[in-house]
Amino acid sequence: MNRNIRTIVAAATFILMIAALFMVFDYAPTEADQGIVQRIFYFHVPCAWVAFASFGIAALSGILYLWLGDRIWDDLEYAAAETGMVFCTLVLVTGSLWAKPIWGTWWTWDSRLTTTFILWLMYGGYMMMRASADDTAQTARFGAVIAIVAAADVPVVIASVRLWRTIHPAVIVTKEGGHGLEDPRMVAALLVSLAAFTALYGWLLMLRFAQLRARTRLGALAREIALAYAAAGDD
Amino acid sequence: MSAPVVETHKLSMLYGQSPVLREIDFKLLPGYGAFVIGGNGAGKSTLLRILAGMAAPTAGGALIFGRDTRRMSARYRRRIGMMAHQSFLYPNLTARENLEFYAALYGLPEPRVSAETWLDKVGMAQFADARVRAVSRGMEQRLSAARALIADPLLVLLDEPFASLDSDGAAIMARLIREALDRGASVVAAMHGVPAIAGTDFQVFELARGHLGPFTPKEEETTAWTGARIRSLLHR
Amino acid sequence: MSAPVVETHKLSMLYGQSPVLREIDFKLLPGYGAFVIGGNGAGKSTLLRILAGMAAPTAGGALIFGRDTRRMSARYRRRIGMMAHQSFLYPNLTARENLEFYAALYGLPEPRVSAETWLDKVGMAQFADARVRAVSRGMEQRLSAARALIADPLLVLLDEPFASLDSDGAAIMARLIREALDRGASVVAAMHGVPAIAGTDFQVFELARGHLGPFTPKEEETTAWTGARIRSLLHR
Amino acid sequence: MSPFAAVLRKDLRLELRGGNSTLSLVALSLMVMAVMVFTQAEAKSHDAESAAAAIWIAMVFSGVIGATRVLTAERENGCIRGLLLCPIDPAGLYAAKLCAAFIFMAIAEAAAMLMMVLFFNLDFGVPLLRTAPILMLGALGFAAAATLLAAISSRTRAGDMILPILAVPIYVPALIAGVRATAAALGGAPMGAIAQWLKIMVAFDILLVTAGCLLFEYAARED
Amino acid sequence: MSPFAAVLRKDLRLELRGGNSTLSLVALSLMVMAVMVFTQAEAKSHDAESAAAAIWIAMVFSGVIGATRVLTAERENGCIRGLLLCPIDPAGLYAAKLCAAFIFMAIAEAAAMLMMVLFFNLDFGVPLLRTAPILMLGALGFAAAATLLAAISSRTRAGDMILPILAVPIYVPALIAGVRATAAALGGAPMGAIAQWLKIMVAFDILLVTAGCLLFEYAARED
Ligand code: HEM
Ligand SMILES: Nc1ncnc2c1ncn2[C@@H]1O[C@H](COP(=O)(O)OP(=O)(O)OP(=O)(O)O)[C@@H](O)[C@H]1O
Ligand SMILES: Nc1ncnc2c1ncn2[C@@H]1O[C@H](COP(=O)(O)OP(=O)(O)OP(=O)(O)O)[C@@H](O)[C@H]1O
Ligand SMILES: [Mg+2]
Ligand SMILES: [Mg+2]
Repeated sequence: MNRNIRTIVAAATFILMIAALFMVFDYAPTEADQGIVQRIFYFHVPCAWVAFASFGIAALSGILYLWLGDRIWDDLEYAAAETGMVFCTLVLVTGSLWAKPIWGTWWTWDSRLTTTFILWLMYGGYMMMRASADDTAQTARFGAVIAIVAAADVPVVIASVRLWRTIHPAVIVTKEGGHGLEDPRMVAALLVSLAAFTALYGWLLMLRFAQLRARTRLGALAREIALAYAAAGDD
Repeated sequence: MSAPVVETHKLSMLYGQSPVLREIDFKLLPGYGAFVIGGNGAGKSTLLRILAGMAAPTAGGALIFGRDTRRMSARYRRRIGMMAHQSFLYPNLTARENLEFYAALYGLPEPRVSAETWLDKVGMAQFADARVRAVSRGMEQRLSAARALIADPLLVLLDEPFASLDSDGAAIMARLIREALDRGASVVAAMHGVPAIAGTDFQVFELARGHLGPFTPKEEETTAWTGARIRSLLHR
Repeated sequence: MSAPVVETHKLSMLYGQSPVLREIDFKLLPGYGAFVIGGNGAGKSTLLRILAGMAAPTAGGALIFGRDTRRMSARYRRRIGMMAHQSFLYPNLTARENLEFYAALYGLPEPRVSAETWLDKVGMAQFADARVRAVSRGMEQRLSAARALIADPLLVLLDEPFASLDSDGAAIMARLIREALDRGASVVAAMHGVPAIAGTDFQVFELARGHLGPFTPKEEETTAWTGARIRSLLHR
Repeated sequence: MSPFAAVLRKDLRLELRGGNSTLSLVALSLMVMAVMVFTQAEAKSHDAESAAAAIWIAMVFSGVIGATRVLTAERENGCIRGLLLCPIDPAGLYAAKLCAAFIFMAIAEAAAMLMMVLFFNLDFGVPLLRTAPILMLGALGFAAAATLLAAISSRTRAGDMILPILAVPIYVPALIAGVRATAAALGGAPMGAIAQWLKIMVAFDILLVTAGCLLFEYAARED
Repeated sequence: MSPFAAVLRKDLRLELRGGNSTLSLVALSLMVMAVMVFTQAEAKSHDAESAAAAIWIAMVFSGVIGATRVLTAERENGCIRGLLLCPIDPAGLYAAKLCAAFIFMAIAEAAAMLMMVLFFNLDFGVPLLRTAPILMLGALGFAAAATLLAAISSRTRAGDMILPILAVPIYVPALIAGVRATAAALGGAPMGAIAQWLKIMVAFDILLVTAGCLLFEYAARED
């Protein structure tokens, strides 16, 4: 069943990616003053948005886990946090790649960059905690708590360009309001690659989630067996 | 007859894969006492921790006053008094301060007064102002008992109450148990084959290989602590 | 006759102003055992701590192998095995790792081997790889005994060795004491009126009001732990 | 006496008993100050910015250690278990712990400010007064985050070290705002100018405190 | 196996048991760096001075935590007493503890160096190499002091928290020297220029280590 869904999503990802590549490198016009580098934009931004969404999902499923106590939510939370981590890393990488030619440095302590880095750190901490503790209900609760609190930074990252003096552009919604993408084809390209990355994300998430589910079920089964033996009376 | 205070259904506990408690079905009525006898590692403390809501069973469940131990609200926790291996006392506070503190947390009207009375009850009045860090082990045990009983709980859980108490201490402890029962409270106490207590309002259970069964006093069990057996061993 | 292993001269200990030990004169010969019986707060642990060199007496002094406990060099500490209220075991190390560690520190040739043998001796082989944090109290007590005895000390100091042990554990403990004595080691053990041990190679002392005197078994003392007395108390 | 009061009173009492946390927090911030100053000995004049930086660094570190302290105090003899057995709601417990941590930090902060004035030879006066509320807001928010997460870190095997990794990033947005505000205030900017920063900090404080009250139960529970 | 080796091995084992501790050390110094940078984000260009400041603060912090961990590990179940009962001379014990703390700090330092390079976008090269010995000297001295003091404080009622108080006055001179030296080295000063600072540090290290070996017995003994 959900294996089929996965294959479908995988196929969709593939097609959309092809489409996105075409749109980004052929269809969309080269930006006037930045030149070819600007095309990173079409990967950079979707990655960021996907990362945000993922962390959001993590936080929500964290809440659900604490509320309902069903391990499925914990698995979803863990999967989402990890996958989000992947895309957040991509944002940092693509951003740095972009920054070098444009700003002449890989990294600067601009507020947008900083807050993004922080976001990345927090979920790094989350994963460290999960790695260092063994897989118990307690660890799951801890994870949920961290995931929920950490999500608080996402809006800050989004707002950072507006809140603080920054060299990091705000195009989609400019400080004056209204978007600053001059050419409609750019918008199209952005939307397509956004769709592509969303599909990719969905696919990865499903994979990881399924894996974690399997692990949890395995654990549950092992417990079942042990309990059965216990009931039978031999160790 | 009144509703049971403690009621477990197929209560099972695993640590990792190794079973400690196996489908224990156990019931305790108000005003009755249960002594759980078992060897080292039998699972007595684990059982008590579960009943106190300090640990969640792997399977099955335990009801305290009809409420599942996994989600006990403050109202239910209020009625339980647990004396564990650890004393839960702050080493850097004095005996009195510790009891006062817990009395306050249990919402007693007069923390100071009840602290005093309980210091008397356990024969520690004289050491009321000694830091817990500086009292002897047996004294700490007595204070730990006072801490557990200070709020007149309706369910008293005692893990090795007689451990490292001298004869007076043991007498006091026994009296406290008696009082609790007379108050209408129920008592579950974990011990090592001692004491073999008769009496209609006591059930004595044996916890072995994860099963809780009726206790069949074997001679060397009941007299384990008396000179007799140990002498024979020392002079085999 | 051979030189005494333990010899105290007017040994006195004050905590603040309150005297715990008063001019204790006490002598113990190689291969002999002494049981120090006393109530809670009598000063047993304090006495043992002094003999182990963990605490300095306020007045008077104690000689171990003719050496003042205040300045015992490694050579002398090597010969002493102390089992205190605290187990001295690292909660995050396994039972085996703990014993191995101490074996190494006591300079035993084969730490791993002696750890194994002692795990067997105290019946903990099965839990060799369990973190000490995760073993039951009685098990920790057994490990603590193994830790104290692993280096075959010539002077064995045991503080409530039988506390929170089940009957098997008590039997093991008694056997270990016996072995130590047979080895020619001397044993000082602190307890609460139990066990009343006869035998030529045992002296039983009573520590009360800071004085160490010969022990006169009173009925309720020796049977404090048996059902008899507690039953009577529970049913008065 | 309410549970909250009881716990708080107990913590403060333990503190006075020689817990010395506050003192050592002061000492820690002293070290930070020293480092900050001596690195820039003749380099450049100690301006408002570096002063602000110094004091906030001091705060973060004292916060991390303070919060850890408040919760490790409960570990001896398994006292935290004893607390959780009591019929008190976790939120109250959290509030008490938060208060204790905040008080420790606040004192440390006060000391740090004094040192700052001396080290960076600023002059006492209105600007300095303006920084006080900023720092208190900062301390509160950080205490809130650190206390909640310390409940976790004090029981994961990674131990004390995982706390800063979790607590600091969560707090950084407010931290940045705070530093900017402090710098501005020290620079003599009027209250209005720093209002926007204060807004951010207040928002964060509210967020973190509520989160703490709601989540502490799950962070502290034993099973 | 010598007692020294046994104790050290045990400490490292416990440390690793603690769950990827090295990783969290890296993260720890990363935090310090981050805080430094954020707080100074727009204050000034990130020059040698602030880099030096950052790395030394990282050191102080990791040092305090490290040394404390090494000795608080001995407090549970009164293990320290068990150790002192063993026929090992306290100097050996101290050496082992010192080693553990030093390793702990050295790892943190190495990580911090890396971070520093990235964060303050310095370029790898001779100046950077020059700082390595300075930092190691610093770490050694601090570990020596902190371990000794942690031995005292881990038994005082203050518990671990008293450590910084004691560590400050003792260590500050070496701290200053180290900070200046690092700043100079990063500034590209030749080895000769920083020699004077190094001398001070070496002197301090020798002093502290010997003091530790001699005094540890009294610091740790019970009665
Ligand atoms: C490592 C460096 C960088 C990081 C961490 C970073 C981070 C982010 C993040 C998180 C977003 C999505 C947030 C949002 O859309 O509100 C974003 C969007 C964007 N980034 Fe970056 N970025 C970096 C470098 C750059 C560079 C060098 C440029 C080009 C000069 C750039 C241009 C953009 C644009 C145009 C957007 C979308 C417009 C908008 O969000 O309003 N970024 N960046
Ligand atoms: N936290 C834990 N993790 C893993 N195993 C545990 C844990 N606590 C207890 N155990 C195991 O469960 C078993 C029962 O432990 P428990 O403390 O309940 O025994 P007990 O009956 O109280 O023994 P004692 O009389 O010595 O106190 C032991 O084998 C112990 O190793
Ligand atoms: N560190 C200390 N500081 C102050 N007083 C102490 C200290 N340790 C023990 N005491 C006091 O000394 C007396 C004897 O203590 P000790 O622990 O030796 O008694 P004990 O015989 O071992 O009792 P128990 O059988 O309960 O262990 C007690 O009154 C105790 O309060
Ligand atoms: Mg037990
Ligand atoms: Mg004692």
